[in-house]
Amino acid sequence: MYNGGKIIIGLLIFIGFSTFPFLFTMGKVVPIPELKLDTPEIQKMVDKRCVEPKEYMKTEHMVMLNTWRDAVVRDGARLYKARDGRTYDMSLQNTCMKCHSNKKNFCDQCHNYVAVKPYCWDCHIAPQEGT
Amino acid sequence: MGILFSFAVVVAIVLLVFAGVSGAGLNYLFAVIIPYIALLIFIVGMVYRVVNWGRSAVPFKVPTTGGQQTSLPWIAANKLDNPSTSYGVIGRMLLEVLLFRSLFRNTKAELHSGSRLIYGSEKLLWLAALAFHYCFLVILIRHLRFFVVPVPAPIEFLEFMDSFFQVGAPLVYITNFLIIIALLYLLYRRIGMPQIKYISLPSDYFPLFLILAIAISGILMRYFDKVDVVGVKQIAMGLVSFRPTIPDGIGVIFYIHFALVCTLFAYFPFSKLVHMGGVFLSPTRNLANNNRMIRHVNPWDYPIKSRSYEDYENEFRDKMKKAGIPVEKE
Amino acid sequence: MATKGKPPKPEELSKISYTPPSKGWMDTPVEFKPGMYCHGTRAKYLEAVGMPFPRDWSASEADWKLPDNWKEIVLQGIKERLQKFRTFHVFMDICVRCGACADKCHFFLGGGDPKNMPVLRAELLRSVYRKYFTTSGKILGKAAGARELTEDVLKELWYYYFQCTECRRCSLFCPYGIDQAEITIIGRELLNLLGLNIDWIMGPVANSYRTGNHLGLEPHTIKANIDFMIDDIETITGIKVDTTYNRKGAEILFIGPSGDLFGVPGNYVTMGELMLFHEIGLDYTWSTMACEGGNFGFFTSMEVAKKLYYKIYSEAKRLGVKWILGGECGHQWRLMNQFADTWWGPPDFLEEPVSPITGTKFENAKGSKIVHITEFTADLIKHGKLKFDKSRNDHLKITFHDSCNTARAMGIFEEPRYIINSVCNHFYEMPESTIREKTFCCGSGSGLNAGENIELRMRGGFPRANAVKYVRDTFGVNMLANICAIDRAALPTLMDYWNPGMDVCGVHELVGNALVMKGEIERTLDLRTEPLPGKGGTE
Amino acid sequence: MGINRRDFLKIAGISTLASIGGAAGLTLIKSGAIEAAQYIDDPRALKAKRWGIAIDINKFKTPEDYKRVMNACHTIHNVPEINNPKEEIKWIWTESYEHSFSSQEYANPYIQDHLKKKPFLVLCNHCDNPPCVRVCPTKATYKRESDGIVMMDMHRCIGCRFCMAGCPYGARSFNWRDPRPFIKKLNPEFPTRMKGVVEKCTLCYEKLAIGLKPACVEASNGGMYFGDLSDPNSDIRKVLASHYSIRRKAELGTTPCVFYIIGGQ
Amino acid sequence: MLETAFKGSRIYWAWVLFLLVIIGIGFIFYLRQFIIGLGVTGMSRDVSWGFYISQFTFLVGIAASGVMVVLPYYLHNYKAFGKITILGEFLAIPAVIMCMLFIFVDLGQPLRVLNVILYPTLNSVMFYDMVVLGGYLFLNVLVGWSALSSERKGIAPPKWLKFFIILSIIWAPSIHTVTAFLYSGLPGKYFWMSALLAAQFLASAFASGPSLLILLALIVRKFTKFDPGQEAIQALGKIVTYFMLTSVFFLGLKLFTSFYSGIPAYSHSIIYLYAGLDDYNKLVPIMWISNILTVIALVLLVIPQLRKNELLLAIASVCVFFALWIDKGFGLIVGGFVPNSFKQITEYWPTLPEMSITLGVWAIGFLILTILYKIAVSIREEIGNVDVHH
Repeated sequence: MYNGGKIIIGLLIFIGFSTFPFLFTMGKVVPIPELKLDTPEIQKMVDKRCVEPKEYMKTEHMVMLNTWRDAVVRDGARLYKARDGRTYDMSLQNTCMKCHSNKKNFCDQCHNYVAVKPYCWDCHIAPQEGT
Repeated sequence: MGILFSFAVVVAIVLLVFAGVSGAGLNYLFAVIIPYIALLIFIVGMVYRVVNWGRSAVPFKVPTTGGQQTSLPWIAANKLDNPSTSYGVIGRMLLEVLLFRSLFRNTKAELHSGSRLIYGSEKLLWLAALAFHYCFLVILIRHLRFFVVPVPAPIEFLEFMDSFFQVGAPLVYITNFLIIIALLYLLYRRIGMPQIKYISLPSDYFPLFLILAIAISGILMRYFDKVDVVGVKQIAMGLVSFRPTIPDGIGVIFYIHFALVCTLFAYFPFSKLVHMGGVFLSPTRNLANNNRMIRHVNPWDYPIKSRSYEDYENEFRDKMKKAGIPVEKE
Repeated sequence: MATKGKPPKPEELSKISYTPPSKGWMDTPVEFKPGMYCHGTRAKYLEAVGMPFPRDWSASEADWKLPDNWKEIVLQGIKERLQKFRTFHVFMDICVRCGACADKCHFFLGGGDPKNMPVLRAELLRSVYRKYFTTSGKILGKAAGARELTEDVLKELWYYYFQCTECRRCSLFCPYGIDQAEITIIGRELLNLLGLNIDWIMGPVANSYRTGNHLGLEPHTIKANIDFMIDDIETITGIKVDTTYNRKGAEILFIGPSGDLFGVPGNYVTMGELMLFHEIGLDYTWSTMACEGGNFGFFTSMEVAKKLYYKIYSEAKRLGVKWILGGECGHQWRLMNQFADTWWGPPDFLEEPVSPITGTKFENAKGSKIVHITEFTADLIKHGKLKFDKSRNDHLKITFHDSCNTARAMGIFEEPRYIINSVCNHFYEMPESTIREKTFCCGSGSGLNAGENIELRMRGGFPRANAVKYVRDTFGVNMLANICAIDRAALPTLMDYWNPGMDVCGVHELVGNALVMKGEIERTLDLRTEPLPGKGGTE
Repeated sequence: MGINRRDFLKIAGISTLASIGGAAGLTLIKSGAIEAAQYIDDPRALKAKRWGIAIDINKFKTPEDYKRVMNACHTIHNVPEINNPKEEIKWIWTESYEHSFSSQEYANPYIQDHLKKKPFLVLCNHCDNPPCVRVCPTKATYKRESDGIVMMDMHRCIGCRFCMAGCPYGARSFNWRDPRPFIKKLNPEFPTRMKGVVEKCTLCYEKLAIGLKPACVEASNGGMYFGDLSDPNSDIRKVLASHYSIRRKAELGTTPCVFYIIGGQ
Repeated sequence: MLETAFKGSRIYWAWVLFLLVIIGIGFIFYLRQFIIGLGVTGMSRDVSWGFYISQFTFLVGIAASGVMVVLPYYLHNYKAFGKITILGEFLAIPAVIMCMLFIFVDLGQPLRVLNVILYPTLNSVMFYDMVVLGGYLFLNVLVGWSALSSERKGIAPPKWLKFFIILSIIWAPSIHTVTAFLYSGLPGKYFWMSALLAAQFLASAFASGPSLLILLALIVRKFTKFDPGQEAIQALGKIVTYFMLTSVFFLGLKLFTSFYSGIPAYSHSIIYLYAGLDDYNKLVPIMWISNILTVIALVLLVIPQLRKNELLLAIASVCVFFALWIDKGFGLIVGGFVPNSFKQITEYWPTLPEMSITLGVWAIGFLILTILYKIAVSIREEIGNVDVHH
């Protein structure tokens, strides 16, 4: 190879970039976030159901919170009728976080895992936690 | 024809993945096997291509000079467009690779009122190319949040900057917008400008459609047909830690997006996209214009016999002598 | 045979459409248009330098008398060159067809033939490369932009690779620096493997091999020509300048283009140089063998080019000079700047060039020991060693044409401008996009200055002529200065065609005009022995 | 292969979109959109066409009377207590007669002494014709069509402070910095605000929604009347009909809905 | 054309570097403001707009004043402005960009700035201000750039450009009128609530903008080979004279109505600014500096012999510019908030971070201005519109 030194350095940089995640992880087992549902409020529930099915909540909770806030603040609506017919107070602090009073072990688990930093908590108050 | 063909290929890939995942349940194939293969092809392929270029000799130092040469001390040389030192060359290459300096120079010729050639400034291609490449880079780096734990602060910062304007939930990325606009402009050039259409090959349309499809499927996945992001990250982390897992219930749109990305990676080394590596090896840009200062050696140089002076004098000696021109042999 | 005839009228020729046809280029076979190509080379020229397949053939005939294994030869040639030239190898692979180069080529701008867009001219060869040397091309064929190498394709290559003057303007604008000149050079090498050159290149090559210069001037003729100039100088200045040939022990060997020893207006450049050298008392000599810095071998193959350049350093060595001074010539400087040292260096028998008059060390030439004459003269002027009467050039309104090679393979922009501004009062630049590194070719470079391809030349020179026309109409410019012998040969024709009345000159003609020489008579004539307006002569 | 028709349509839509980037196919994708019908009002909610407040200043006798009202509001709404007057945030507070009724016709130097010395509770007037709403470029502050409350949507506020310039009552406060450190005790049921947004009294819209009266009214021990101004039979209308009351800067045409009862029956 | 901005003399690069340093300092302070909040400024609950918004107001005027050279040239074919027109258009561009930046740095939640577009609010003057400023920026970029590139190519500007030129002429007063409406329609802000405000704004704009243009033209002439022409500069001098007089006249009108009517609310702010109110007088000294500068300027401008002297004209221009900058770029906004709704006084003075950010924005504006002027001048030099001597 001609100018081999420079080319090899360049290629090493290229390989380093393209395999960065592999090098960063080095084959470590990365724990999968585990959501704790063991809050007193949830324990008390006979039928341990969220507002909407888990699958829906997983992907749509941020949209739901967004639409809730507009509904509450702007439209003066207060209650949300879930698809199964039950109604809920539309409130992050007073509905969601009443059950999921373990923000660290619930919200933060996934949010940290996928590096999503919602700005909800700039205003909304997270429940007091022991830890 | 090239347009429709390339478009059809992209659609076919999408449908194939869809059928494979929701019909035949080939999740493992699309989420594990193909990604590994694609990455391997990408890395090995690119290394092979670059090494192959590297094995070609650089017999002559032929930089294209874009400014005043280094000559007399009182004449200001253009150190970047006509570098005579390694630093200058590095500067020139940085300008070229990071800012597309040559494209910045672009002009558009036009025959004004039938008789005058005029050259207008033409920066749109430069702008679109720059926007596209930088958006692509930012999007690529941003995606690393799925591939590393914990996510390093610089990646988080990039993500914050990209979603600087708080619009919607999940937040809208600025680069998503820009890359689509840039891609559409680049596509428009190939379809709407006769000259560019004329020179375009199927292999020019295909990457555009492919990347457009990647961008659109990504946007769809983030805002419309959402998937379980945590599950997606599990797949990604499974791949990078060589412990592949596939959680259930991840929407087919993810497999489509992922497969399109794998297609791009695997296609990369076989296509014009190798310009990513090639731009660094272009001898008209990465050499200094200092031949008269530092000798360049041709590695495959071989002896060539030319006409010697002796030969020459032998032919013309008489005439030279008659004209009073000195000769070696009287 | 293409007929040597008159091109269409300028009004006709300037009707150019840049919109390509709807039919794809691969499906459009090449059409040999008279006036757009040169005569194929005669056998004797190839034989003179020992090149393969010498035969007399004609491009306009169907049978090009190719050897049976022509295809293998070409493919083998490509394979070999991919290894030998990284430029070629990389440029075959990385083009993205962004089209930035499309409207940068003077042939495209002057003709509108889409295959003259540099990108497409390269694709002509690239498509063949893909077919035989890439996986995707082998499998996908046309979908990957690949095509078979057929005789038609070969002819197309010949037609279009002799419609490129290797000016490198496309390379400047290419985001990857893809240089069509490099591709054209390789393309022509491949064609030369089959003996497919043009007469107008091979003739000068053969001449150059034998006599040292393209024109085939024999030593005594060179001296006679220069003597003639010396007489003229005496008429004009009253001074008898002196010069020497093949003088051993001279400090400097001067090598210019042979065109300046023979034709008009090149001879005025030589006169200017003779006067300058006399005035400063330079210890220099001519070499009758190395009397040509230009090298048409470069338009043939690297090997031939190298062969023809042997004389440069060998003559310098034989004569025992300290360094070499190069004259006003375009592709001579492409070679002196980028190739001479690599081919025949290192010239360690020479000394690092120092101006004997000013003591300036030419640091930028310390390796190859070849200094450009405008570098040399600009330095003299800067040090106040020359006295000028600028008013002798007052009847001229001058613009300067940068030659492609000195522009984009060297970057000599300020030196000639500094000289011009020192010897003239009226200097005007052409539009910014047509000068310096963005300069346009004269349309006749790289050996295409023939007679039978006059339409091609007028078309290729159109962008240059158009810019000249602009300064003529806007500022009344009447003189087109340059530092290239091909320019001085090609531009007068081009100007006559597009901008009648525009004169062409070399920079050192202007120097000679303005130079105030010790002991000269009051000048009434310019170097062309025409009366100087307002200088006592007949108006 | 278990592809049903709907899924096929969906995927055809996605692939078309993915390939050409049109927006037309979007409707084919059934996302988890929430429908408007899913929002319902709390049956307990207090309703009116035009809420108003009347403050009977005669019933505010001791500083405690004022404090109780102000604290009630500020504690439940997490209003920070910032001592720097430049950065103060206040929803309901007191000003002197002269300052509250600064318009010419009321600055009567010979007015009854007790009025001159008496602090007046001031808060957002929930004007019928609110200039702050008129000027807001994002509808972050807006008048609720249903009951006339001048609302703040702190999620949308960009912090341009045009409303502060527009409000002739000085009812609006801006968060010049993060308010949290200045809140002594957080009410976990109500959010705080973030730096850079404007805030003010929202007439306890969150309490009305569950059938409760505004905190200040509740804490006023009858010193404040709250009711529907559009209903001639409401308490507030009755008390206004029977007492002399004034409003702040009524001449500006903003039609404030906070009344000050200064006279007896 | 942009490429011409990358070739320049040492002075040019030193100036660019200087501006970049100022921008860098401003940016660091802005980061601080971004993290801490607008509490780093001198603004308060009572004076809730300060330096940023007053700079915005002043600069809208500078932007609008471009029309003072565009209109005579294009509508009345006043040839003397031929060379200076581009300078006027290229002054409007950075001025509008600075306006936008000043609004941006003044926002408490800059991340949400797009809400103005996402939730367009037709009853808000701010919305129209965004529209007119954006439109004006577009028009000036389009007109300036197209005209210059045609000039460079040596061809007549495209025909459709005429439409946009006329539009920009109509548009120019609108930007300042709408800006005046931001203030003059607010109930209870007696200092601003006047039908005259828009007219006052325009008058002061057409004095301050051309005075800046005079200074810029003189600087361009000194540092480059491009001469905008003595006649053009003198004509601008006359424009400044007339509008400065108008401006002072309007101030007189305002003083009359405010004081003769005897309605205290109308005079409080004026008294505060020029004499101090209830022992509060922080702004009095600079307001009087403004008055003195105005008097000096008027003396130099009104007497033709003095005005014709370019040095004196330059001094007068400096006086006009700073007099109006103090008046409009400071006093006007602060005065509107003093006294507050409760007739109390909170005083305002910008803090160091606030001033640094303000300087940073000005530096961005000057950088853009420098680049645009460099392009315009380089192209003029290139096409030989000016004499080039080597």
